Amino acid sequence: MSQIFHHSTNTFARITIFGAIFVIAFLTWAFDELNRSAYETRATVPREQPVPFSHAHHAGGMGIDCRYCHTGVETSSFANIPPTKTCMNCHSQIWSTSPTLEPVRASFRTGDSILWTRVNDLPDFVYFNHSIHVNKGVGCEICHGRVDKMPLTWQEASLQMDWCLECHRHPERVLRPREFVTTMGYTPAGDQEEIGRRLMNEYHIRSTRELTSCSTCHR
Amino acid sequence: MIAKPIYGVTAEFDNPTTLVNAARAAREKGYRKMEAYSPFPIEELNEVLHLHKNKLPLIVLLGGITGGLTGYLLQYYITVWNFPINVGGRPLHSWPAYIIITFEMTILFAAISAVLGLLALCGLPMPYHPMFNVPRFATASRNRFFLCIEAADPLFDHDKTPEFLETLEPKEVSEVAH
Amino acid sequence: MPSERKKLDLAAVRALLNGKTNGRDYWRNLEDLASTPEFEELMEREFPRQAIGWSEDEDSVEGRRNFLKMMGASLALAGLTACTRQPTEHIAPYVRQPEELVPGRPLFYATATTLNGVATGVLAESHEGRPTKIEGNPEHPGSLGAADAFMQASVLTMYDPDRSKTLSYNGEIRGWGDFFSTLGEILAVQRTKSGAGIRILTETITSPTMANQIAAIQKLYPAAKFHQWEPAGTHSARAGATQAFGQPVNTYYDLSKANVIVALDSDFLASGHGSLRYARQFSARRRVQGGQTSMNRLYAVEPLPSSTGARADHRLPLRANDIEEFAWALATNLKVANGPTKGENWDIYKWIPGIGKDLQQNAGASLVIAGDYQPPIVHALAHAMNEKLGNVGKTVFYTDPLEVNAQDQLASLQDLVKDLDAGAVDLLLILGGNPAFNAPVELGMGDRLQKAHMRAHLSLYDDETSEICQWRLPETHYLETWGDARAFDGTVTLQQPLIQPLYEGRSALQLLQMLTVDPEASPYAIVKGYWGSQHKGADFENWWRKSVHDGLIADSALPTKTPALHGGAISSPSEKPKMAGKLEVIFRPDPSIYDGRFANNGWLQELPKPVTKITWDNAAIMSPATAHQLGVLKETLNAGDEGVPMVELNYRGRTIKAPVWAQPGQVDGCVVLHLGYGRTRAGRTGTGMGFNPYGFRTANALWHDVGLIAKQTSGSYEIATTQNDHVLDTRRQIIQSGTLAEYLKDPESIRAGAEGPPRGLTMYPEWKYEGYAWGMAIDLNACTGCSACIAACQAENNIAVVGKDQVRRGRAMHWLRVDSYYHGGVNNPEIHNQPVPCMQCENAPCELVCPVQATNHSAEGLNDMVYNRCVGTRYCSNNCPYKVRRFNFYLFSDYETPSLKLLHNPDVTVRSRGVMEKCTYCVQRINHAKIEAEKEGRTVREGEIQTACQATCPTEAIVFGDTNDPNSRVSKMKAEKLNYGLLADLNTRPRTTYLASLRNPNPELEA
Amino acid sequence: MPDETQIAEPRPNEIIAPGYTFGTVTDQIASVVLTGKTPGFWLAAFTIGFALLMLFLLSVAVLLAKGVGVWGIRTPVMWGFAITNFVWWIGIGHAGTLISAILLLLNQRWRNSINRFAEAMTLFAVACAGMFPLLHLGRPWLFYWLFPYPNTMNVQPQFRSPLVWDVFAVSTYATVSLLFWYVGLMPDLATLRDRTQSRFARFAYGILAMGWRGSARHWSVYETASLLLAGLATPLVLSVHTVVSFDFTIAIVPGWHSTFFPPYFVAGAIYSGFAMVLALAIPLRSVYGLQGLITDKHLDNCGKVMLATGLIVAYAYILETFTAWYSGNVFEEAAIWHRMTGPYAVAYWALLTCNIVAPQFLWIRKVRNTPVLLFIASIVVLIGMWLERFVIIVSSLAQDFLPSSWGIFQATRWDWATYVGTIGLFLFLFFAFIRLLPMISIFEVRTLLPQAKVEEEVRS
Repeated sequence: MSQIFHHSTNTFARITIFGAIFVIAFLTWAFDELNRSAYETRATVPREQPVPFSHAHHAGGMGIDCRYCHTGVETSSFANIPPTKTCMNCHSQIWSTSPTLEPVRASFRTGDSILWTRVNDLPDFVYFNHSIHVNKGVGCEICHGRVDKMPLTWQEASLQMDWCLECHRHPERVLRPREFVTTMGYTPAGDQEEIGRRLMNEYHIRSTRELTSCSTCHR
Repeated sequence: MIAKPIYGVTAEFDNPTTLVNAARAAREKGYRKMEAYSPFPIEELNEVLHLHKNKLPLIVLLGGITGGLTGYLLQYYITVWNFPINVGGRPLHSWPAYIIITFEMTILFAAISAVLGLLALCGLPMPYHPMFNVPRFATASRNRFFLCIEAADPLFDHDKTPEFLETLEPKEVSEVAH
Repeated sequence: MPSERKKLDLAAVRALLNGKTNGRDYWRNLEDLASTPEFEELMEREFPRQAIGWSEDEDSVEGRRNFLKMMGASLALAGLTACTRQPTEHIAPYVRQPEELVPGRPLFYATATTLNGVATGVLAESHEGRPTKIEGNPEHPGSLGAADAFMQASVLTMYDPDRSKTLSYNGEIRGWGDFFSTLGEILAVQRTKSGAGIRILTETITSPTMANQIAAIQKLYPAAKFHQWEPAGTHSARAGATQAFGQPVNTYYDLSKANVIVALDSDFLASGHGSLRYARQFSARRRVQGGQTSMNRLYAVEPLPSSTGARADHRLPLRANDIEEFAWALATNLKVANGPTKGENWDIYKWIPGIGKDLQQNAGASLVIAGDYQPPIVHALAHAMNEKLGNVGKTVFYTDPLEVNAQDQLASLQDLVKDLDAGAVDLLLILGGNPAFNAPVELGMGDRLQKAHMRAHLSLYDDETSEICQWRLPETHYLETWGDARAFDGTVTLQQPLIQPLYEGRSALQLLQMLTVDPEASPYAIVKGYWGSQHKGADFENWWRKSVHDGLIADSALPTKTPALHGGAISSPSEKPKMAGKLEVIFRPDPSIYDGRFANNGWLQELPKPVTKITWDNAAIMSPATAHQLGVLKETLNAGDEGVPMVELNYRGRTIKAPVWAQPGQVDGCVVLHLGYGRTRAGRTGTGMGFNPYGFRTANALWHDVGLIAKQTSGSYEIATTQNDHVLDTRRQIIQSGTLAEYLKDPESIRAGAEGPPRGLTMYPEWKYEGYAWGMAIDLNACTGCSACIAACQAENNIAVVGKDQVRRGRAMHWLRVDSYYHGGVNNPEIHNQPVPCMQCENAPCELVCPVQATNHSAEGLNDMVYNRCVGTRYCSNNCPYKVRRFNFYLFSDYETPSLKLLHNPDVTVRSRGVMEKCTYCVQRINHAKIEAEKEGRTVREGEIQTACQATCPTEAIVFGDTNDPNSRVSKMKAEKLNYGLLADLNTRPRTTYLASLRNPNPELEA
Repeated sequence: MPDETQIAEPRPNEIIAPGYTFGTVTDQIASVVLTGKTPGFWLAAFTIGFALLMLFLLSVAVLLAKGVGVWGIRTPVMWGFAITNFVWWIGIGHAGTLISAILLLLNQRWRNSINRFAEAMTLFAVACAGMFPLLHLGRPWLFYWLFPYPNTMNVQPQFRSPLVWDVFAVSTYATVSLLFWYVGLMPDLATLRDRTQSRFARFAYGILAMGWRGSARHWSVYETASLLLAGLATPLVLSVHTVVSFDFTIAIVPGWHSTFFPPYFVAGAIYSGFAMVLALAIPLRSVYGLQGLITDKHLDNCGKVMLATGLIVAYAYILETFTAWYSGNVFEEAAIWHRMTGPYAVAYWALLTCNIVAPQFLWIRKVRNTPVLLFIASIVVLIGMWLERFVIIVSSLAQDFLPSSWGIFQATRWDWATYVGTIGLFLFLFFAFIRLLPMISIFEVRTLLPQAKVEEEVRS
């Protein structure tokens, strides 16, 4: 009987068998990474908008308060995208001829809405309520990041469930006094954890068990 | 002239008894680095060639323990630490419910380590082996029995060893090239 | 059929007829009673084929949704990979945002829905301008916060994709302008002959504004005639009043003051004007809680079991004819008439003395109610008795009629027919209604109407009547336009729109306006204008705004009056028609689609009819004994699993084939046919469902008549019921009930045997529920089984309609169901209704077996269901002893139809295929209330959260709240001795518990 | 150069016919695989298997396109054929492991000639079984949620659920059986490697044999390994059907909620497993003329095992009824009563006949030694065991606590298609195996030969 295989196959064969374990481990890791990647979540990717609206300019530069436009944020689940009217309040006077703002004026003339692209988009089975978060001292910044530094708006966080859970499990790490909710670049006056715990009592933040119950977010 | 290095010399037998006897003889003669080949397990060879001990049981035991621990701790971590949820009013740490998976994981790990251990201890996979150079070695998986004294053996001698094998009434003696 | 089969029938039937039930044995249907050896044999012979047999080809019946399902499948499969990214979505903000509107927060507006022209006030919930849900209007006397199934489902009608969308002339699309000009030409001609050729046919009208329009029009066209036709109208009540008082009056009742009530074939708890109010008052008097130890007493005589009959303390099944005799006998006993004191129907005369005595003892606090479907004389007798008992002004009230120029609608219709035949009708405006379908058959309206030269039909649907009219005018839904109408007591209820008309619709108001001097006025202008002219006193604007806000005009109820009973109102009883071996036929509006107007409403079609639990169909309902005489009993034993037999009905020379439904508790010798089915042009949902009893209904026998011949015929028919019929052994402790006397003697006795194991008795540590602990209590003593809760649940929770075939396959999706159980002989069993939502067990069996944690417990003790986590093993449903979980076997939710998308409640996930779903105590409402409370830094107030079923329940049978708060209503109810948990001995610790039901029988009749 | 010796008829009580030599044994078994021409029987069986497999694929396609609604399941019977088939197939698998592992530990040498295809049967049965838990999901594409893995939801399986136990038990079972089977194959793969003529086959078998040389060192480790694996497989196989039975016992459904299900199910599993072994062995040995290797003695033994397990199962049925009555629990009583008299009565009595009455004939040696009768008996038992699972699952669900929600399960065409389809899958795999791998363990049969004994001669 003559040899079927070349000498080298021995080493090769062993590598394939014992290497398999590492390959599987690597694939699992890679899969998980992909699921958390910006490709998957689209976090930090600026979105195309009909009008290149710059939060950096309006919120950052001119220091307009978030609530001037996002009127629903304290009262409703939906923070509200401002009606064209709100834009026109100012832009009927300033930049009233700038071509980039034409879509806005057009909308105001025709009465057709401006079709903005959603930036922070949760799945339909998640019921997020802005008002309760804002009223309990969760700053805009916490989820939306430094909007005042975004020329074109992007989604800051992954918006994935485990990201939500981080705060729902440890509210003390993010809570801030109500008055600072819309502040950008807020720095706690002292130890955040300590302040957070104090605010949790003050604002009667519910227990972690309650905050992590499924029906808190899913119905 | 110096013959080119070979793997060893092999003798072919046609029944287990002669093989066992031959092996015993060779060992008595002082040969150590030798190997017997047969189409089925022959217990006698184990004691003749002193093959009693192997580490497999230990490997399997360790594998089993690892599996068991993995199984239980996984469940404990997930239900008690990672995301404690009230399921049907049962306690978070419902250990009786965890027994099954713990058990299954034990078996799984043990079995896998048994097989990997087997391969490791047999030095498998080894698709290439000098013995395969012997033309009639194909019959070793059918009805023939081989005894091979390897060149690596200190007593090995290019001429004497084959002669010695001839004395064990083999069917045939042949060299095993590298 | 083979003789041996006959034998089986006999055995079975004998078993049922003598109603031999061991002890407190409940049973759900005939099959249960037929537990004879022969029957077992029968079962063995019948079932195996089904058990492991081929089921009939489903693909053939899947129907139009098939495509959508496939679509859904492909969508679902798209989610296969883990790395699917969210599709990019867009936001279209307002251009000019209305200031009262905060996107994301629903608004509620008061408006009015009408049935038979009579209004009930409702609140409509609006999400960013889309009405999604109807609630009762607490301010409104006719609602008191409750709403019935029709109202709940009306919102679906508005979004119905089958509504007639465009105006057409002989099938060609036209605009309103075209119609208006054509109308103009005709009117020009008519003006010359003072409108002699104008006929306007409407449904019952109670709208003051419309009355005003009509008056105006009649000024312009004195010779024009107005006709009204209401197929299920209160014709005999009107006639009865005229007979008694010489004038039509409107009658309504106050049951809160009535200790003894006699219902003469009246289903006052579940149908008719004011029934919501009556149900509320009635059940309040039966709530033996919080110290109240007295109950009112209800005697009901009726041919087929109704919701009212189910609640009666004494129920006597009588043929519709015999009820007249009963009325005479009772009246005679009360000395207001001299009728018979004995007759061959022994039951009647056995009852009379007892009832009579009871009534007299409660003179002034008693009440005799005549059913709308009983002949005038019964009403007259009832009026007489109430007067004699001094109930007038105490429990019974009279006002002027609600409707505009109250006329005998039949006469008016026949008058119209005469003119049509005479060819005197140039212009026939049919405003709403469907006379071609539902007018008395011998009038042959379908053909007659075509004798009018110009016919225009204004209606929500392109229906049977539209078909024969040149002009088909789309009508606006009540949520799309302004209007007004009177409630049961005359209170003017304002109807305000929540949304611009979805299609080109216009309202009847607008159409009538076209005949006036100011044809183009907007509905708002018309209504407001009229009330502006009516309003006395200053500051009309504020008054108007308040009225619109409240949804009604304050103190606009018609003044009550006490008309005198004129002599000779009650002569002597007429000769009763002889049965002569024939059957009595009884016509009734269908419990779920009424006179047929709701035929295309999937929610109502699929709503299990009270007691029978039939969906999507009507049937020839008869008593088991009658069915047996016709030789069509046996096969109905397992209705729902296999076809029921057909009978050929023959009446006055006309013939209909109908499936048989044998109904325990129905009187022998009569067949009940529910109207409204057999539509030929209802829309994709309603067309071709059931058979059409209007084909039998003649002007001189609108409600019942003797002379029906039924005989068995070939073929069988598949009826979809939501509950199959099986024996229920009382040892199962499902329904606890007893009499008031027993309860007062020994309060614990009623729930004896239904206690759960003691809480301490467990190896597990207790889960503590700090904060809220939501719970529910359902008062079986109050529930009438009206099923409004089911409809409300369906609307609130985006519950899908699955269609007849799927219902038949046991795949109905209702989260909340109303089980009905019978107890006692099949001739006249006690009927118990039991609403069954999710029990939210603290030791939930379903949670334990879910492999993916898709269902588990919230910190407040809710049994959460996470749809997006569910993989659909269905193990939870198997392990749910209450079987309240519902599974999406296909893609049942409609993601495709645009208008139906608008209907969805945005706060509830629309469940996809392959996902389990169930009641969660309307967790979206809980969360909303909690968040509002949190923002105000307080805890949720008692009563702040109302589940959909609770909010709509006319009898307040369902109470939800925080069981950790000892003062909450729910805690108090759970503390009652009547409180028990369903299947409590399984130690599931249900958060939903029941209060046992009590009867208050008259000892004299018990003997 | 095969040495041709005439093989005599095996005498009764012999597990191998006299006259076999190492060579002839090897040749006969290997020839089934290495021969150029395939018998018509094989072609026929394989074709049927393939056709049914296509049917299976069709029904799966329909299922995925439309949803589980194409099956007859409904409220309250949410599990129908799918789970029935799952339990049935898993049960059948058990015989293989039992023969290869338990009988090995018990040193039952007759197993040597039947363990190989029995194990193969196990693997393929498990494969078929594995289909159903997956397919019966409402959203099959999310099956991986039943495994713990790092995910962005931070949600993991619910380890109290028997279904998760199933996932672990069955996957472990599949893996271990596969390993065990493969290890057993290695020496025979070497044989094939050394005997085949075609280059490709040599390469393929060569790879799979991993260079097995049959050296004494190999053999000694090998023996230890197979003993250890047997030792592991034994408790495993018992655990698997125990866990499967937990699917029912953990639930509170009357007729399911019972503590003696585990032994009852395991016995039933072995029962049906051996039935399947016979159903396969009897035709195979006559087609391939293997009566010399799979002797009447083997059939006789299998028959005895069936009889024994059959009696255990019978006992379980009686006990089930007794406890239901003795418990005095109204729901349990009703469940059994419905089973006997209700919609599924026929199925129930049929299964009693198949599983209790039929096997009693196995008391008779004559029957055990008549292959045809044995074959019939085993088919009857297979049917009976399927019915048993069907009745347990469906009749219990159809009529449980609240009569208002009782309902009858009606199987649809797709229920049947899926079931028959997996039988196709099984046949397909099994006959592919017959053609490609030795259906009898060659080296283990060699050890059965008298020549395999080493005569010790005293040498000084």
